[in-house]
Amino acid sequence: MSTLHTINKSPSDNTLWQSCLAALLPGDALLMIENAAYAAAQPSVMTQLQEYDIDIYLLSADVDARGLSGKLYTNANIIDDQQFVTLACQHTKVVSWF
Amino acid sequence: MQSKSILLILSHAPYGDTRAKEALDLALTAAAFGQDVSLLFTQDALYLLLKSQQPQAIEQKNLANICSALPMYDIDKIYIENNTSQTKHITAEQLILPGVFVNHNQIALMIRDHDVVLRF
Amino acid sequence: MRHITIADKDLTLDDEGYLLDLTDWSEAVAEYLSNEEQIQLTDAHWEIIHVIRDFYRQYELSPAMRPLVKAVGITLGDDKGKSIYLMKLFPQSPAKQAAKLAGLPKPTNCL
Amino acid sequence: MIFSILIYGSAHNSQSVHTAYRFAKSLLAAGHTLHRVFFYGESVYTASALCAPPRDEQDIHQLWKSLAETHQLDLVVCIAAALKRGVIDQAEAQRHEKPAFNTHAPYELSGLGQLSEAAIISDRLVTFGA
Repeated sequence: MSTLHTINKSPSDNTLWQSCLAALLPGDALLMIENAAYAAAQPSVMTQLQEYDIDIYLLSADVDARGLSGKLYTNANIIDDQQFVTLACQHTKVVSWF
Repeated sequence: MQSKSILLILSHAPYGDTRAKEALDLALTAAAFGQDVSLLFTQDALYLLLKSQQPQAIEQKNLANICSALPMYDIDKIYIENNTSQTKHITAEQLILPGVFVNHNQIALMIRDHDVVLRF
Repeated sequence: MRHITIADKDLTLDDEGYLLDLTDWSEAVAEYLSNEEQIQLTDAHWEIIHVIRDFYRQYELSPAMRPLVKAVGITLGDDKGKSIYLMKLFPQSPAKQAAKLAGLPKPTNCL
Repeated sequence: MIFSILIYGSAHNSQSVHTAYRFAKSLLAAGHTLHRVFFYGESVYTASALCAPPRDEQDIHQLWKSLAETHQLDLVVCIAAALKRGVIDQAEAQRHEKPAFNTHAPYELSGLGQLSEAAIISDRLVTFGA
């Protein structure tokens, strides 16, 4: 019983991020897609995320597109599209924050 | 047809864009198909429930009226994000429908406990 | 689209026979449309037509079957608030036919 | 595993329709089933065959069309959302007496009930939002 959350906006969308973070439960996973990839380049956001007992993922396509691969402040897992599908299978549902 | 529990989380205000209206359409359809639908009003979606809406001049349907039809579609599980109603200074008497006020913890558990969760 | 004249008034129906302009509705229009649907309007039909028009006024929606049954039950009593009762009056599809005769848009929450 | 995809993001003003496309390709490659793709909201513009992006830019209509044709996908476009935005097939154009139509197979206009059904049938319903 765990949820894969996806979020697709940069942390500048504060309301969206607060709602998403409030919904996380231990054992959930958070996949930051599209502009949410920018979160991984912001130390304050990543520090905040460390308080949650969750796994954090990024899509390599989004990271590369945005030129972020050398700028990541975290050991968030960078995965490919195939692994996105695997994650969706491993969790009982996928909830999208957009 | 088997049934799944569906939680629809609304987060957008009426009228400014079509997101709230399209989410309500989805709720009504799923309920008309016999699905077990729960609705959670968060953030600006709380404004959907304000009784005092009068959208005639902007030529839109009154979304409060449509919300008031939810019980007729057997959507009786209506939840309102506690924090939202406090920050917006909206009281239960100003709403077209009664709802159960829930906090962030309860929302996290609701997301866990439903089969399908869609957020608009 | 189809143009018809009822009581010296020109009206337009859409492809499926629903009234295009809701404000054109009158009881004479309902009589005309009921002929097209091969329904002989009785008091029992009129009761339902009034319930569905009230539903639309209140909620701005043409009801799907379940809410229609519920509304009929609330207004006219539990013995009439049953799909089997409505099916007898509007054999094709109660939600669609009653909406049509009442001058309302086709319910969107159908397939 | 049986997947369905709900796309709600704008066809031309968000990345989401393409992210959904990549997800669809990957799940098919992994041997899963894609029961249905449902286009709702602004994503219905994906179904317009009249989109003509510059030849060296992404053509999202064509990408989904090719994938659907290769894998026999069920691409359902919400009929209410589509018609009000002017995305219309031949049958609906006739019904509403419109002068032209702009969508056809593999895109198919149908009701929100198709999304409801997909939610029940599928093990996972994944949304790609605005």
